[in-house]
Amino acid sequence: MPAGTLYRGREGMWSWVAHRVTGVLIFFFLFAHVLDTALVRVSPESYDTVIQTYKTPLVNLMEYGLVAAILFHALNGLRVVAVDFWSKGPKYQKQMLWTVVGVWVVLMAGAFYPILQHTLVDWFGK
Amino acid sequence: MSTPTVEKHSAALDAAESGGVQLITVTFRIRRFNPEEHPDPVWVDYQLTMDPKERVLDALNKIKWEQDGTLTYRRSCAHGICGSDAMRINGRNRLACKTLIKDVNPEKPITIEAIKGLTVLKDLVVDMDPFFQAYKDVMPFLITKGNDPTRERLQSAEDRERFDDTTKCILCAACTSSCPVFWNDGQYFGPAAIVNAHRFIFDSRDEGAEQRLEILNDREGVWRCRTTFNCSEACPRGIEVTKAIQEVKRALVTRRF
Amino acid sequence: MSTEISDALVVPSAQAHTGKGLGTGNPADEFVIEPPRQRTAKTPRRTRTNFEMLAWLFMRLSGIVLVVLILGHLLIMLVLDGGVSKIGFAFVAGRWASPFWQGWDLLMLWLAMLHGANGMRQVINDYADKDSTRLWLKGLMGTATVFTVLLGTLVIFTFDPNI
Amino acid sequence: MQIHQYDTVIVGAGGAGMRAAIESTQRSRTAVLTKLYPTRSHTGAAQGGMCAALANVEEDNWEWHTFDTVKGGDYLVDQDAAEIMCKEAIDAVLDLEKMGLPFSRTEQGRIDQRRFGGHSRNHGEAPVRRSCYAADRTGHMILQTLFQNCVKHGVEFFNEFYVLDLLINEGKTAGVVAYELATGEIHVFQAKSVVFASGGTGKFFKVSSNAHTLTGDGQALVYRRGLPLEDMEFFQFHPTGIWRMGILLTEGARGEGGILRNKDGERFMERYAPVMKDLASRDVCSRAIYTEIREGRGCGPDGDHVYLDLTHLPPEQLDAKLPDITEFARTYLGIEPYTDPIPIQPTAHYAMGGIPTNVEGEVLRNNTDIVPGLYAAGEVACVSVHGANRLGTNSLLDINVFGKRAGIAAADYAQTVDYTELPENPAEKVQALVDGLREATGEESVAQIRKELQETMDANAMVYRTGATLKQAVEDIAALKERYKNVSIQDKGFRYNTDLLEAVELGNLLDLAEVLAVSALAREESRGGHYREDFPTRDDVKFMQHTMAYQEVAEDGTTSIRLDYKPVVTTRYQPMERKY
Ligand SMILES: Cc1cc2nc3c(=O)[nH]c(=O)nc-3n(C[C@H](O)[C@H](O)[C@H](O)COP(=O)(O)OP(=O)(O)OC[C@H]3O[C@@H](n4cnc5c(N)ncnc54)[C@H](O)[C@@H]3O)c2cc1C
Ligand code: HEM
Ligand code: SF4
Ligand code: F3S
Ligand code: FES
Repeated sequence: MPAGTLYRGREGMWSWVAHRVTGVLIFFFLFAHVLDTALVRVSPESYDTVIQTYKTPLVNLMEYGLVAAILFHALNGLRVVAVDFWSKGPKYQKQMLWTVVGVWVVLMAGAFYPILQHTLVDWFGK
Repeated sequence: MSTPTVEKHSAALDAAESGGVQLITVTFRIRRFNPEEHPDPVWVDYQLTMDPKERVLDALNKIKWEQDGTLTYRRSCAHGICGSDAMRINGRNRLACKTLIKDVNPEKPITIEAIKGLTVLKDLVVDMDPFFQAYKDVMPFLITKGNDPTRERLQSAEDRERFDDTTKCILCAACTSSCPVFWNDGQYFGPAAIVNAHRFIFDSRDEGAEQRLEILNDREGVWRCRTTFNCSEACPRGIEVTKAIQEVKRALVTRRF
Repeated sequence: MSTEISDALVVPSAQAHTGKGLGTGNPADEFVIEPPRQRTAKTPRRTRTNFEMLAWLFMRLSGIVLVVLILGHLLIMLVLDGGVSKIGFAFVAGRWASPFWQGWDLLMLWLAMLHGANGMRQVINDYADKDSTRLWLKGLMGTATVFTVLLGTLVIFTFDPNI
Repeated sequence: MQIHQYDTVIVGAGGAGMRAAIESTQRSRTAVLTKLYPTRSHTGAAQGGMCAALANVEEDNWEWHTFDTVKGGDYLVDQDAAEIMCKEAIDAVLDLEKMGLPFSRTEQGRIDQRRFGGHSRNHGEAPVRRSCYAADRTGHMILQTLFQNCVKHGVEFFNEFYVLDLLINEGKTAGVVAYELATGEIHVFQAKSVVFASGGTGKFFKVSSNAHTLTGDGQALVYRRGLPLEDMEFFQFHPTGIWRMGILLTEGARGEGGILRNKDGERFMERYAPVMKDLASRDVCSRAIYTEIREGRGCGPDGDHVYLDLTHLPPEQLDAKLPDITEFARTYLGIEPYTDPIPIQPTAHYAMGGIPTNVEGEVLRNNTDIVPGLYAAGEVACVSVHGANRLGTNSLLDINVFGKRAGIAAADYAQTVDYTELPENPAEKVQALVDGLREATGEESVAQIRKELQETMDANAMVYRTGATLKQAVEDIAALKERYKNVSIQDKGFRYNTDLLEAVELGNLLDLAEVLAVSALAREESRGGHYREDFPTRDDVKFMQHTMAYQEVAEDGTTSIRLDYKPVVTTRYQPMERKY
C-alpha cells in the first residue's frame, strides 16, 4: 500500500523528535553506565578493565556523541521549560531553538579537544 | 474626507488588478482511496492549467468537474471560515481554500492527502466523529450558576480580550490531525478540544472552569502535549494553539484562571 | 436496496453514523484506513488524580536540577584534567571519599533515572498501540529502573576504597 | 432503507435550524438532519452583526428599527412580522449573550454596537449604532454558540444527510426523505412536524458570497410538492464582494468608516445618497457602483470594479474590528488594506424570497391557508420581513427570532397530534432520482451546465435587469433544463458520492433560477433589489404585493410556473419615496 508522505513539521516538531531520540539514548546509556560503575564494588581491577575500554578511540568518539546528545537534550529541555512557564515562550520558541542550536554548536566545538584529546594524542601524537 | 487617496498605487494592488493572467501547468499528486474500486490507496497525478493565484480548492474543483468526478473531498464556504477542507498539502495541514497555488511551489507536483489520525473513508474524506466527540467531552458551552440576569452579563473589554484568540476556532481539525501525539494515540483530546476548553475556562462569565480543567487533567488530557507546535503552525485561523494549551496547563498547576 | 417498507429496518433511535457498513451490502464497507487507538463514543476513563500533572512538573524541575548535576559531572569526568584518561578506580575512590560528591552522584542517579523512566513511560504510551504491549514494556522498563536505582544506591553507600 | 420516527424533524443546522433545535429538543423528540456538519453552515460566514435596538451606546428604539426595515424593504415588508422581529430582537441578542456569545464590549462592559447600512435614528435622520457584533465574526460566533448549546442540550444530529423530499399525506406533513452521504442509503424520517431551515440559494450566480453548498434544496423540494415560493425575484446583491471572487467584505467595514471610491478617488456615494452616503441600503449602493462602472469610472485595466478604501482608518481599529476581512484581502488579493484600497464589486448575496410562512413559521400553501405540521425559518423562508431588500444584520436577526418561534411552534404542534401515516412507497421519488442519476448515460456534464447557468444569471438577472435580458435568462434556463435531462455522472458508488449530490443540487438550482427569472419578468417595476431598467420606478398600484410562484404539472409530466400575488400587510407605515 503506498504510504502517505512524511509530515513536514517545522522547528517545533523536529526539535521534539531530537529531544525524544536523545532522551531515550541517554536513558539506555545511563543504564549501562550504572552497571559498569557498579563494578567498583567488585574489584578495582575489573573496574579499571572496563574503564580501559572507555579510553579506546571508538568509545571515546561515542562518548563525544553522548555528550552531544546530553547537551542538546539539556539545552532544549531548558527551552521546553521556558515554553511552559514563560508566557511569551510559545511566541519565541523558534528563536529559542536556534539559540539552543547555536550554544550547542559552540559548546561542542569547545569540548572537541578536551574530550577527544586522549584519542587525538593517541593517533597524532602530542 | 473625499480627498483622493488612490493615486498611490502599490505594486501589490497593480498585481492584484492586472487583467492579463499568466497560466501555468501544475501537477497535483493526490492520494486516492476509493474502496469501492480498490481496497488500497493509490497516488494519482492530475495535470491542470491554472492561474497560480487561484486556490488549491479551485484546482480540486477543476479536477472533479473536468477530469474525474469520483474525486471526493468536503468543501463549502471556499474562503476559510467553515472548516470543511483541511487536508495535507505538500506534507502540511492546510485548508485547500486558503492556500493559493503559487504559495505551495507549483514547479513540482503538489501532493494532497487526507489529514492524519482520523479514519479515512474515501479520498480526502475522514471520519470526523471522534474529533467532535473529543470536542463534546470538554463541555464546550457556557456554564453558569444561579438565575440569568435580565440584561446581558457585563464583561470588560479586557476580560473579553483574554479568550479572544480561542473563539476564532472553526473546528477544522487541522491542528489535531497535525499533532504527532494524536497520530499515535487517537484517545488524546487533541489541541482543538483544548482550544475550545480554553475559550470557556478563561471567559469571565463562565463558572465551569474547575470541571473542564479536571477533565483535561487526565492521562489523555493536556499533559499529553509535547509542545511540538505543529498545531500552531497548522491553524488556518492563526490561533496560538500551543500557547492556549500552555495556559491551560499553568491554570491546572496554579489553579488560577 | 429495496423500497418496500416491509423489509426495511426501523431504527428506534439515532446511532453514530460513521459510514462504516450500515447494511447497504456495499462490499467497500469493510475497507477504511484506520489510525491507531481511535477515540470511541465514550470519554476515556477518568483517573481523577494529579499523577500526570505531578509527573509533568517533576520532568521540568528534575530537568533543571539535572542540568547542573550532569553538566558538572561531564565537565569533571570528560573535560577537566585530561578528560577520560584520568579516570580509574583511584579517581573514583578519591571523589567518593567526600560526602559532597557522594550526595551529588546519589541525587544525580535518582533524578536522572526517575526522569528518564518517566520519559520512557511517555514514549511507550505513545508508540505501543496494544494495551498488553504497553503493560509489558512498562513493566520491563520499571523493573530495570528499580534495579538500577537500587544497585547504584547500594554502590555509592557501601563503596569501600580499600577493597 | 431505514425508517426513523421523531416528533420534530429539523432540516438544516445553520443558525435558524440550530436555534429551532435548541427550543424543540427541550419540548419534543427532535432530529436535526443536515447535509453539512453543523459548524460548516454558511451562517458562520456572516461578518457584520445583528441589529437590535438595545440602546447601549445611543438612543434607539425598536420602532425606529421597524421603520428602517420597512423602508429598506421598499415597503414590500409585511409590517406585522417586522414589528415582531424588531421587538423580539432585543431578547434575541440577550438570549445569545446568555448562551455565551462573546460580543464585542463597550467601556462599561455592555454589548457594543456599531453603524450599519440603512439603520437610522428617528425615521431616517442620521445613522445610528444598532448592530451588535463580535469583531467581524458575528456569524461565526452565533453559529458556534448555537452549536455549543445544541451540544449542551444533547440535540440529535444526523450529519451529512441530504434531505431530498418532503412527504405530505392528505394535506398534512408526514415526514422527509433523506440520503445519507456516507453510505448512499435512503432514510425515511416520519415526523409530526418538519422545520425547513436549509438556507439560501445563491449558487446560481457566478460572483456570489454564498458557499458551494447553498443550492436552495429546501425551496426546490417544497416547490416540487406543489407549494408556492414567495418573492423569488428579489435577490440581494451586496455592494462589497472581493472583485471577481465574490468573497464578502462586510458592510461593517463601511460602518467603521470605510469609503467607496471610483477610479478618480471620488467618494461617489455622496452623489447617490447625500445623508447616509456609504451607508445607504445595499440595493442603492450596488446600483451606484454599477452606474459608476458603466459610465467609465470603474477602476483597474478593464474598469470593472471600484475600491473599498480603509486606508484612512487606524491599523489598530482594523485589527480590532475587522480582522478577518483584512486578512481575506491579504490572502486572496495579496494586498495590504492598511495602505491599499481593496478592489470590490457587487456580489450575489441573499435571497429575500423563499418558502412563504406566517409569523409562527407555519408554511403557507396559498395566500391564506397553512400546511399543518410544516414550518420554515431562516433564509429558506419568506416571512416576509425583508420585503424587496434586506437590511444588513437583519438576517442574523431573522434566523434567531423566527428560528426560535418555528422551533417552539413545531414542537408544541407535535405534542398535540399523532403521526400522519406515511404515503405508500415514501422513498419512491428519491430512489428514482438517485438511481436515475447513477444509471444515466447522457453526455452532458453537471459542471458545464452549472457554469452556463451562472453565466446567464450574472449577465441577465443581476443588479440591472430588463425585459429582454430576463427573457434571455428564461430561455437559457429552459434550454439548460432540457440538457440537464441528459446529464450523467462519473461516480457510480455509494460511499460519499458527492458527484451524485452535485447533480441533484444543480437540478434544484435550475428550478429556482427559472422561478426567479419568470417572477422578475412579470414584475414590471423597480423595487428594492429588483431593478428593471425598462420600468425604473416603483409601481405601488400594480405591484404592491408579493409574488407567489407555483409549479404546475401537466398531464404529460411537463412543468410550468403559475404566478399569483398576495397582498402586503401594512400596519403603520404608508409607502413613501425611498431616499437615503
Ligand atoms: C458572506 C455572508 C455574510 C453575511 N453577513 C451577514 C451579516 O453580517 N448580518 C446578517 O444579518 N446576515 C448576514 N448574512 C446573511 C446570513 O448569514 C444568512 O442569511 C443566514 O446565516 C442564513 O442562515 P440559515 O440558518 O437560514 O442557513 P445556513 O446557515 O446557510 O444553513 C443552512 C443549513 O441547511 C443545511 N441544508 C441545506 N440543504 C440541505 C438539505 N438538502 N438537506 C439537509 N440539510 C440541508 C445545511 O447543511 C446547513 O446546515 C451574510 C451572508 C453571507 C453569505
Ligand atoms: C540534562 C538535563 C536534562 C534536562 C534539562 C531534561 C529536560 C527534559 C524535559 C523538560 C523533558 C520533558 C519534555 C516534554 O515533556 O516534552 C524531558 C524528557 C525526557 N528526558 Fe530529559 N532532561 C535532562 C536529562 C535527561 C536524562 C539524563 C535522561 C535519561 C536518563 C533524560 C531522558 C528523557 C526522556 C526519555 C524524556 C522523554 C522524551 C519525550 O517524552 O519525548 N533526560 N527531559
Ligand atoms: S484551533 Fe485552529 S486548526 Fe484547530 S480546529 Fe480550531 S481553527 Fe482548526
Ligand atoms: S501539535 Fe500536539 S504536541 Fe502539543 S503543541 Fe500541538 S498539541
Ligand atoms: S471550504 Fe470552508 S474552510 Fe475551506
